Amino acid sequence: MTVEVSELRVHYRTLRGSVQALDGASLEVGDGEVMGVVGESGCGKSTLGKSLIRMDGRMRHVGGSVRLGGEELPIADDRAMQRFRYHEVSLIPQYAMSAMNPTRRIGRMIRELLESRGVRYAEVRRELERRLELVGLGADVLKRFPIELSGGMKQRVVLVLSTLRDPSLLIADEATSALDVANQRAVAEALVQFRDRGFIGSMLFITHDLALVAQLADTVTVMYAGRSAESAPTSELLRRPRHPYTRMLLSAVPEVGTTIDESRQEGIPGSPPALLDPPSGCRFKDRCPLAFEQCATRPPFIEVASGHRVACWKAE
Amino acid sequence: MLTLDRVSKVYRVGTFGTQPLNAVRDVSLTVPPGVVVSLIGESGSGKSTIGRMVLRLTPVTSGAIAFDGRDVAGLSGHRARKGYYRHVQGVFQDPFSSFNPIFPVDRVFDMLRGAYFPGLSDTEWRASVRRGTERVGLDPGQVLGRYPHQLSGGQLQRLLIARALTLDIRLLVADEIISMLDASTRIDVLNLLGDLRAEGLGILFVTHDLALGTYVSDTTVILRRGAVAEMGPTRQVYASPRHPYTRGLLASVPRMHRTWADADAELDSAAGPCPVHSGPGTAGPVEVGPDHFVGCFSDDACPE
Amino acid sequence: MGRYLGRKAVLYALTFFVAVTVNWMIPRFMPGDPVQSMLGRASVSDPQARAAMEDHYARLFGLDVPLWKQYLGFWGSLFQGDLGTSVWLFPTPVTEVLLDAVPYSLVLLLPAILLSWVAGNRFGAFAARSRWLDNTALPLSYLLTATPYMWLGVLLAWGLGVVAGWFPATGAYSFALTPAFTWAFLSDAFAHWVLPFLSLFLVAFGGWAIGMRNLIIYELEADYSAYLRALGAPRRLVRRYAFRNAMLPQITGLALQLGTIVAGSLLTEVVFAYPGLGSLILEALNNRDFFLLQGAFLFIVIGVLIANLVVDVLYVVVDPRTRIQMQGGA
Amino acid sequence: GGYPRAQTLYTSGTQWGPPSTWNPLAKSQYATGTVGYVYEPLFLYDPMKDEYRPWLAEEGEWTGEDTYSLTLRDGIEWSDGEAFTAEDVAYTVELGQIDAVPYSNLWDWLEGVEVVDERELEFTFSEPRRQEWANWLYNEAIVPEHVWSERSDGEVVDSPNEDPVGTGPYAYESHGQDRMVWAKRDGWWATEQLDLEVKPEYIVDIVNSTNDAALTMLTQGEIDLSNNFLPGIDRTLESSPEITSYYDEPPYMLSANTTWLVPNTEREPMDDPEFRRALAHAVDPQAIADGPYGGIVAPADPTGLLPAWEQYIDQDLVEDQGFSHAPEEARSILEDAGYSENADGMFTTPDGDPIALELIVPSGWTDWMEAADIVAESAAEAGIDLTVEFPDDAALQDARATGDFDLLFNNERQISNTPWTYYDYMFRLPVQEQQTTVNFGRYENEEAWELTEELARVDVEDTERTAELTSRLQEIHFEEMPIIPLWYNGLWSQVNESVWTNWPSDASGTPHWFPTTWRNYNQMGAVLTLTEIEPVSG
Amino acid sequence: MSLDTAAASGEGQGPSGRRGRDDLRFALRNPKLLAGGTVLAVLLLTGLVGPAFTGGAPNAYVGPQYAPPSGDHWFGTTSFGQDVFTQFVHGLRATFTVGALGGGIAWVLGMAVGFLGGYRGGLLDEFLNMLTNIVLVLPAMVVLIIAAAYLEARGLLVQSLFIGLTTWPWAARAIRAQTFTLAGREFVDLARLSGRRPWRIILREVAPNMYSYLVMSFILLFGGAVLIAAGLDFIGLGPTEGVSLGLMMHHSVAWGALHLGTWWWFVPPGVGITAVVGSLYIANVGLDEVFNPRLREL
Ligand SMILES: Nc1ncnc2c1ncn2[C@@H]1O[C@H](COP(=O)(O)OP(=O)(O)OP(=O)(O)O)[C@@H](O)[C@H]1O
Ligand SMILES: Nc1ncnc2c1ncn2[C@@H]1O[C@H](COP(=O)(O)OP(=O)(O)OP(=O)(O)O)[C@@H](O)[C@H]1O
Ligand SMILES: [Mg+2]
Ligand SMILES: [Mg+2]
Repeated sequence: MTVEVSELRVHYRTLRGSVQALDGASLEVGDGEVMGVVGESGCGKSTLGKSLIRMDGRMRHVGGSVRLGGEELPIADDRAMQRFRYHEVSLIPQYAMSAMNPTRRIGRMIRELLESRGVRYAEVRRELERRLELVGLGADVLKRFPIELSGGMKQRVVLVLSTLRDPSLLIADEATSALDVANQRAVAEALVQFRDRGFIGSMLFITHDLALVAQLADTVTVMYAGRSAESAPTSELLRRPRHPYTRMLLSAVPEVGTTIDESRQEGIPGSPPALLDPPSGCRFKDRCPLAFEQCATRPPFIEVASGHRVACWKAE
Repeated sequence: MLTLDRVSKVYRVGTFGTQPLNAVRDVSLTVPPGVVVSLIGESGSGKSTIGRMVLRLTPVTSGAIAFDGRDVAGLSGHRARKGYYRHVQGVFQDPFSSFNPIFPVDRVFDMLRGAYFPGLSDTEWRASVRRGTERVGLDPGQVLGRYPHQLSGGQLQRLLIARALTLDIRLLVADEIISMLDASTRIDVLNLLGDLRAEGLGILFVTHDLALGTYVSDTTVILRRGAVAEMGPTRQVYASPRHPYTRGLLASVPRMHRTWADADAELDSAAGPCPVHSGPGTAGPVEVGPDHFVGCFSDDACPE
Repeated sequence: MGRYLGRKAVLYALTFFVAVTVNWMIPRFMPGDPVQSMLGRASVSDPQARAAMEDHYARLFGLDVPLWKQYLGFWGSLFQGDLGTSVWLFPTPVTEVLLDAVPYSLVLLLPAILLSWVAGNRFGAFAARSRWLDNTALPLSYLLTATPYMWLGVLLAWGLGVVAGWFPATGAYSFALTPAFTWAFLSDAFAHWVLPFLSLFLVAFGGWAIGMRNLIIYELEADYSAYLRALGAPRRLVRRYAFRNAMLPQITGLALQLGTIVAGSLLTEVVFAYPGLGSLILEALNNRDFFLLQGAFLFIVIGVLIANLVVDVLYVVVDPRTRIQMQGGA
Repeated sequence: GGYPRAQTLYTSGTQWGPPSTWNPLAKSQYATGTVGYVYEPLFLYDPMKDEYRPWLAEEGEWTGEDTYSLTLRDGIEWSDGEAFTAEDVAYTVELGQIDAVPYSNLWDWLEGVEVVDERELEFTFSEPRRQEWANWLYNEAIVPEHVWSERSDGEVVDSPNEDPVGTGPYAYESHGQDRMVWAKRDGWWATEQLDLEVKPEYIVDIVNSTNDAALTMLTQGEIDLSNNFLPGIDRTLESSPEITSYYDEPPYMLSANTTWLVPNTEREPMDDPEFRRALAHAVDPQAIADGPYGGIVAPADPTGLLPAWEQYIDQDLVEDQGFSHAPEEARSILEDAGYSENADGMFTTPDGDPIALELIVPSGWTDWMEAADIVAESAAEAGIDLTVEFPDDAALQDARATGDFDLLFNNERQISNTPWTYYDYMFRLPVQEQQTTVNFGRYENEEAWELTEELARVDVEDTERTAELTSRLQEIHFEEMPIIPLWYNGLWSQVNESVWTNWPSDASGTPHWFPTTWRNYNQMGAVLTLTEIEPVSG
Repeated sequence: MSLDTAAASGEGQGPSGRRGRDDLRFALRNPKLLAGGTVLAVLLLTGLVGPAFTGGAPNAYVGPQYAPPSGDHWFGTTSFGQDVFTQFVHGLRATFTVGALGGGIAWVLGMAVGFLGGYRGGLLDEFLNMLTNIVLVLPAMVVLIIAAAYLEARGLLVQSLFIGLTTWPWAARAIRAQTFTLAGREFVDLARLSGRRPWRIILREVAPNMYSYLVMSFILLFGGAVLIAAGLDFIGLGPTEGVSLGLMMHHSVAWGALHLGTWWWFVPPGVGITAVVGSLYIANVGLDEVFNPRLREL
């Protein structure tokens, strides 16, 4: 099912005022598509992910909407969202290492979770074991405690558990960041495989690793300071980035094998704006080499080529 | 300048320290001036332990670490240690926890003053701190006097390097100094390291990220379970990795312009037998090319 | 697991050794002479007759040999379960005196400890449920833990005992009864038990409630709770998990608090003239009966150590983390 | 099974720990009533009438200067059915040969005992200490030879004697942590021979936990007779009609012993009789009786002799030389003796040294602690600098025994058949390194000690000679003031009459025995109280 | 009071957050801290200046016996005619003294052992840990009863000392754990690399980072010391001279106040202790909420 996030604005309440962590994020994920969401730390990636499934007490939905297969998700209404969670929208958290109750055997925890959501464990048991096998785990992990598994195994168990109800939308927030490269690859490939087999509808793959996105995402959304900056099919984005931020971000990532002596790469000068009281207009303007007067107004997030949207006055 | 000769580290863990844990095994390497040596390996492979041993934060179990030919472990007494730290300094992974959160960032400088520059007047000292800060590309007015949480990770890491530069250091141990940073700031810090190298600083650069390892380093050391799997000039190790472990690592690194499947295919072609056991059968790594050493394939591909 | 428990056992053995040694030392290096105090009560006025008796008893209690011999002898007889003879209740062996008193203390302590633990934990978990509850229940619990055991005892004895007359305020059972398995006796013993139990229970209850409340908040913020909630698990399940996990530190807490509660029970027994170890210790003190005092102390220490060991074992059983770490896994 | 309330007497105030021995020789330990209820002495001494009541003995008589002959009652049986004979008495006396037996000093002046026949014995003395002998005769209980002779010397003293076989009206029923229960026994000899019958079927003696608990139980009718010291009892006595004591007005209680202020006569300036006399005039016992005691004790006679010895108090002497609270008098005594006041109005010694005395009282003995404060205050009034210290009891006992103190309170001597016990305490010589029972002030006066020794030898019937000697002793006391009598401690005794009535009181028509269960008081007739009380519902 | 809880909640001090100022702001808004602090301050003030106002010795007989509270004697009088209020005020002072001294001694010991063990690690740590555990398992109160029973002179100081000597372990344990994590932090390594001496590092780098935690330990130790002292006093093992709230209870019960219905004699000391300790505890939760962001918004 397609997911449409339009102009989503979610703020954090703090003593010092509201942090405008998400202030006009838009994206569209087609059915069966994996969308990578990238951006600097603090640009609101996790906030976006959380907003789509469960907002915590300090988050406030200020505006914008989320549609899942045409139906509006009641993201601000904790109770109404309950119906969608897990069955429709699911999550692989970054903290997979600690996502499972440390004192319950994994199988039992899964059973209790499923039954509390009205699913008979016995009915899905076989499927569960099959999927575990798909990610290279034996059924015996169900009899173990989380602490008995390595990080990569835990991440995979969480992957299987989160997708067991075949959710239409899966949010994977930094799902592989804590793993070493070999495990990262295994989990990422498993995710793609699950999508291919139809266990997962669409997927938002949140990460700060552009190279990883390049490996598995169909489309990419680049976020900056709570807003979508650019969104395009992966190869398009890598080859023809339109937003100056995207371009600078790409040029700051050295490829394996390049050395400083061959090609010195440069970072983005300055740092992202504080979201407590962000500047008006384009939020990137202070760091942007192309900035001009018009940047004082907020650039719209418009389509500049098929499936390629950019929020920049200078992007053609 | 810095040489490690068959250095091993055994941690004692478990009840009453009864269980030995071989964190580092027989590692030998050198860091000459103006050279960046990267230590690369997965989590727990002993990278940090090596760094800490060089910094004398952890005692060596066996083997010798020498700086300018003087045994580092033999430096006894507060004075000798102070003398060592004048030339050898470290920067660590987490910029936030490298600063005492409740004091302004200047404190990292001030700590040095007491030990190394007791004679300096306030103005002289402030000037030297400013100079150091500017040298790492920071605006002293913007960073000094601030609290750690008010600065970005990149700024903090640079401050820490600046701190080290206040002394006349010749060797910097950089332990994963970029892994907590954003892509865009990483490159700045790496560039800074490159500049320092050009000024003749020797750097022991610890990382688990291969892509970044290649960017600055001259020599790459791939560690596996505490032992050297492969070691050689960076270019060569990446171009023709001999150890299956190195190859596996390279194949798993996500790259922007090449898929995993392609990488697998490419790397598969370069396979070969364990040079240690097919060759002279010594215990240590075997030289397979100019300055290119490969350790025993151990466990998976090697009978041993 | 074996190694972990082995380590614990070594610790407890050492503790026991230290306890015994300290226990042996204190009375011997402090003023006061048990024989004198024993004879102080005998109305023997003639100095010579008294001197003869002193000799006799000093020999009897083994106080006439060098200290190191006394110390070794102390260990020797300890291993034979012989804690010496009570001075105050001469010639009853200390062990016998203690065994007579211990049931009373246990009857008071065990329910108080266990019930307060269970109820306090439940209440604490319950209080963490809402802000309002939290803001009322929490200060109350704090006041309860801040209440000195004996004062609560005094208040209860006065309010419910003397003024209201609902419960007898002293003793373990009516003097008109002899212990027997009859309804009359049991209900009477129960009525006597209520107030001392209550004062122990309430104070401990407050402590557990607070502990649980803090822990459960901590657990509810833990990653696994967040994950469960994100997957739409009902509050009930999340709370159940949080509660269960919060119980684990409370188990260790139980071991740590045992000493305090035992001390509290001593005070309570004194207030209610309940014939347990507390009353015994007080009397032993007043009568300089250092054999009895040592015995009582050892009894308590051994009790606390055993309880600790039980808790330790229990902990290993209920918390897979410790168990697996001990097997050298993960 | 239970003990029917109407037939059971509940007592408390004697047993301070679970009953642990029923051995009458374990004088400090034996369960309340072991002597009196089970074991009985040869005579009872009634201090109210100063009269000896033949008990197991039928009569006793000094047949010569150094010989005493004793006749036993006929037809007394031990509770196991064996006959009570002269052998038992001789055996009991012989036990004194064992060092650890409390009356081992008997054999210092007793030479031998001879069984004449079943009921007759003859005692020969190396030194006929008649008062002390009388004391022995009523104080010590006779034990059955047929049971005890099987025991070793050690066992005689240390055996708990769990199954006591006695001649008395009660038998062991049961005991627990907090109680001792006696049951009435059939076939007590006195029922037949003296027409005496103890009324309670059961006596439950309650182990004291605290006086407070006893007070609660007394007012709730759970205790019939409480011999606890119950502070504030005066208020209860006034407000609750069912709770009574011997007198119905202050001091409510009979007197049991005297509390003295004991100066250490080895220390300056307490070595000066004048100073001690001044001190005696300085203290204010009335304030103590009214203050901390709320009137339940009475200030002592200047002689300190208990009311029971009233006949021996030389009133003229008291009139003449006695003392009372008179700070001015105290000052003038001091001035006359060469002491002088310093700038603060405090006295210094004739040598000009400052005087700073310390009165020690065991910590926790609240009434005494309060009393000590009063003493300090009144001493200050008379210009004597006196501070109060509350060391731990054990520490105090050490200090007391070794003479390492200035002043302390003491009340070691109870009421007895003779003022000899009183003066024995005051004047006993020689002073030893450790003074554990008597003469803590280490006062040395050969004359007084000789008089005391002589008093010991006077026949108890010879009241005239006794009075003569005591009068002389009182004179020395007043002149030298080795101890300063303060107040009479009560024979704490309060009863709740809701179950048992006809308790001893000073009213006419009531019995006049001591209403107490304290040790050694049964021998003074307290046991007879049990034959007098009446159940309310009966 | 569960100590583990404190340990568990104390650990959440990340380097993030705008510490100092924020803390103050939270502190001023925290009702628990305010309420606890106010009660405590009032009591402390009463204990400090009260004796000067009530005048006279606490044990002096100043009035009628058994007088119920009235204008003359706010809290009534004892069975001796002592003014309960005067005693109460002096007792409060003693209570604070014992708390501060006993708690303080335990605190210092706990810190010494905790810092040393946590920072140095190794055999020394093993040993200290062992010691800590031993003292921890021994029931402090019982040890104190035994020790106090044999003490010749019992005063506030000795009592505090003994309490301090027996109650430090849990603080040491908690401080050790904290130190252990902090000592692993990189700024400590950096301080080492800066040629600092261990004790300076502990005092200047490690300790300031746990100040909230140290404050809370002190509070808990203070409260514990007060309660233990009250317990000892109550069974008659308190200071042999002077007044304390525990001794007041002891005397009131010993002199039959319970039965005689002179509630004004035994209620105030208990209320005093409960108020002191309770307000401390409640202020402590307040502090915890202030210092520990996790608890802030709940
Ligand atoms: N609970 C909160 N209260 C206040 N501000 C918050 C909270 N959580 C996040 N923020 C702020 O909201 C912004 C977005 O945070 P978010 O976690 O979504 O970033 P992110 O893109 O996921 O970053 P990272 O890559 O570091 O995970 C940040 O500026 C962050 O400081
Ligand atoms: N102080 C210590 N005591 C015991 N074992 C230790 C200690 N420090 C490290 N180790 C162990 O030594 C091994 C090597 O650790 P080290 O920190 O050097 O690894 P690393 O390569 O730096 O890993 P990472 O990438 O996670 O930082 C690990 O197994 C680790 O658990
Ligand atoms: Mg994030
Ligand atoms: Mg590391």
